Amino acid sequence: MYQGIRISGFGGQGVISAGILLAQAGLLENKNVSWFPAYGAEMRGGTANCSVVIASEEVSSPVVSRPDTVIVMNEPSLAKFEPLVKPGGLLIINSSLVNSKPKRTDIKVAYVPCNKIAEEIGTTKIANMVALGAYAGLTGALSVDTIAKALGKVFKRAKPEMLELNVKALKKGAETKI
Amino acid sequence: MGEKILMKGNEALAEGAVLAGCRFFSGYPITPQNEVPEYMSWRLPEAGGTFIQAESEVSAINMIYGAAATGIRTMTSSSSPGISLKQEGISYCAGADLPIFFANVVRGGPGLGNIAASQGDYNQSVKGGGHGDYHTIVLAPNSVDEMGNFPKKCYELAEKYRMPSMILADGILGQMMEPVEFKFQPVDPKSLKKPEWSLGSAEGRKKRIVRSYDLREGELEKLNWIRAKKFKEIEDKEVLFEEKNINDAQLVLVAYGTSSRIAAAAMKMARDKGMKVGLFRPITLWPFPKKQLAKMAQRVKNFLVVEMSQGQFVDDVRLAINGTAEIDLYARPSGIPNGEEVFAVVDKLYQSIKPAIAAKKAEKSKPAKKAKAPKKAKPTKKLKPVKKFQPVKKKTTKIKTAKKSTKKGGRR
Amino acid sequence: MPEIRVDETRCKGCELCTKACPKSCIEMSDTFSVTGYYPAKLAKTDCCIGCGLCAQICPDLAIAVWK
Amino acid sequence: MELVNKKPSSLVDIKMHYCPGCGHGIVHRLIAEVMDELGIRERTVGVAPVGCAVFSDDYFNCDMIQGPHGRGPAIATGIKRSQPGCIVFSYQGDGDLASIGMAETVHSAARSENISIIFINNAIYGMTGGQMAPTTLIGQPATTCPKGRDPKVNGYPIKVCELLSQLDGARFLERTSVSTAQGVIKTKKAIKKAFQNQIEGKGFSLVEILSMCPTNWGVTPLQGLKFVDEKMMPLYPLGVFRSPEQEGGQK
Repeated sequence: MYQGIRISGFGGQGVISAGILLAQAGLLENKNVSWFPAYGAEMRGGTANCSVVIASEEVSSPVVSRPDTVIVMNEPSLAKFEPLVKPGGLLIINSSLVNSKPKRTDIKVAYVPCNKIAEEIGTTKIANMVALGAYAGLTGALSVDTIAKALGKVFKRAKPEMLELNVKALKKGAETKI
Repeated sequence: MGEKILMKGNEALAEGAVLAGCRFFSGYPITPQNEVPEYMSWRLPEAGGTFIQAESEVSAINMIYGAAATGIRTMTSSSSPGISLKQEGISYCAGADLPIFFANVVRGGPGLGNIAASQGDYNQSVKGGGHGDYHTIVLAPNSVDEMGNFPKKCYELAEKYRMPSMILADGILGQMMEPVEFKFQPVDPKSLKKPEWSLGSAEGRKKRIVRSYDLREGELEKLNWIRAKKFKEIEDKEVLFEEKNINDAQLVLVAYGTSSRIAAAAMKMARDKGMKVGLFRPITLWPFPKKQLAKMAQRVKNFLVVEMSQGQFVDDVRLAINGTAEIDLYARPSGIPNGEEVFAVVDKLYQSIKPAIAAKKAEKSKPAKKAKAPKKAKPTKKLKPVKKFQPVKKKTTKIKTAKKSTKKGGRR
Repeated sequence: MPEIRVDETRCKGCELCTKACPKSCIEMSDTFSVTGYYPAKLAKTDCCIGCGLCAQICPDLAIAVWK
Repeated sequence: MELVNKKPSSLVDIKMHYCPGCGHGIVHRLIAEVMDELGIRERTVGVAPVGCAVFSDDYFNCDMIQGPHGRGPAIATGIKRSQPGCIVFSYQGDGDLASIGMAETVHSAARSENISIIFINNAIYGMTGGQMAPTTLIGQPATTCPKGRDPKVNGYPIKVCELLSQLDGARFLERTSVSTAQGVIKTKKAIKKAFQNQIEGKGFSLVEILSMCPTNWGVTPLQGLKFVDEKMMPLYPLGVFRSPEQEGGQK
């Protein structure tokens, strides 16, 4: 099993922490994992993205150049990352903020209104969790329960209510169908 | 011990140093190593140690010079431009035979360069670094786990030989998160014996001097000969390296640090296609695993060096192999290659050496028959003539300079 | 009547202009621009006196003052 | 109707990379306006620092050089002494100027180099991600003093204008702020004075500008304005600390 993932969006949309969460969840399932952020000026106000690898074998390169799955949370990310998805791979689009449609026909595309769903649950801050839930549901690479468990490890100082909202968002996202 | 924790490379490096007994850190912010001082700023006081954000790298390394002279385990870290600033002080520590430990989380250069990962500081690290006739022990981790476990090794080597030791990492190793398992018992600094040269209170003993000069006629040369002998001993005893799929390999990739991870990805793709490709990774860059490579070159006749610099590391490989095998270079000076592009080079190279491999096999089974060998082939054993190693071959050069626009921007 | 025109591609939604405006004419849009920020806008008619203080404090040269 | 505030031609008309509510953009515009008004764009050379404003070499529409961290005043000295007809300014942040570059700052002032230094004091390291600066306030948290600056551990903030005012070579020192529109207007006057002094050969000028860094302070841009006014100003009072007119005198 090998899953290379890229997550991209505006700084503040939680793409960096979503990536860490995936890696932590992978570790909880005794997988080999790595997480690598795009770091620097772009993380201040601009777009941010990170690479995550979850694999049963040793992780060789931590920089994912041909991701199996790409999650785009905003418009500019679609243009940047759509071309990278492996043929046959999965592209998850936050359709609340992304109006354009991907051009490629050799990949699977899931439209998830992450911000809208998150807002209905309580706060748009958890739009990233909806996307992660969709990822878990569509790929089966990780279970929502493990990601929920990882939440406590990654956000050590988060309030229980907030964690609960996160789990709700994950579960709602996992209902996504293509 | 035991538990696997998800950590950033820089944090693992800092925690590893603290667990190894470091109780003094001075540093200065520079991307991509900022997590080290940030982590130390709360972790060291918690462990009863001292953290100082110095006003500059020059100051930071001299704080280390002072603290290390008192015989405690210290650490400083920086990234390329900052390490350059520290070289004066590192040379002073080498001149004073002080065991210091520092880390360079390399970024693109020269100058301010950029903040992306690079291996451009290879020569600076393995050839001494500062002015004067000395070496630094250089360990090159290729995972967060090694980032966490190597500081202890660095302290032990530095103290055993009384000289600077360093970890040569890069922006990827510093910024990425992976599980780390600290595979040693935390070192209690109190359990470490104070060295016989350390400064402190001179009560009841003769005064001691820590200095890096000796102006007496002929004395410095004597001292440098003692160091030279020590360096020789280290080259004999302290070499570390890793091999993968070497036994049947016809082509061996040689890479260190992050490059070795990428080379491993390319190797895997090649193996999946049935190519006999192996990987050799020096872990100590100084001392360099010369003998191991030389020995391997008696059997393996093709090497491909992968490095994130213009061709610095390849020089050491060439020196080790000393003309007994062919060495190709795939270089990305301040660029980060991916497994696919390295595999493309491997594939091309492997196809080109295939006839030679086949011929060699044929020759082995029928030693009498002379194969369609190129002109200079010796009538006996080796079919493929041993050429003098050449600089970068055209075919690889082309690939290396293709595409890749490094994005402008980043923290400095 | 003076007015300000906000360049939505430059505005980063920092709101500094809303504080600088002596007449409190400026508010933030509730839809975000292509760059992902909620840009400033002249919210009230017959309000702007063209003093230009908003443009003084704007860090992004996003405000053009017309008189 | 007529456009009242034309963009200065001394600033390249591109989007700047600074975070929302950052003061750099304001000061960049002011320097450019001053260059326009004094008609010196074509003979000005600027020195870009290391830090967030490293990219200012892209933004100012005059000759620019970018040098090592903290060495701006030394680079400016080299340019000015070899090309005395040029107007030379060095643009620096607090880490660049008051930490690693303190020696260059003090000695260029001591030599009374005929240069203008624009010093942005936002009490934090921006580009590297919010570490403690030499101007970080007591109690103010930063990523290398997460519990707040403790004088016992981290020492006291450095007041650059006050410190330099002890030097005979420092001819013009003024501290201003860009946290209000009125402060911005005053800052422009100070920057203009610093450039005029240089044109008139009066020696070393430095303008210290209290500015916002909401991202690394962890506040909203509007709260950033408040932080400057309420937290920074009591420690860093605004005013003229030295001027060529009151030779040798102090505020």
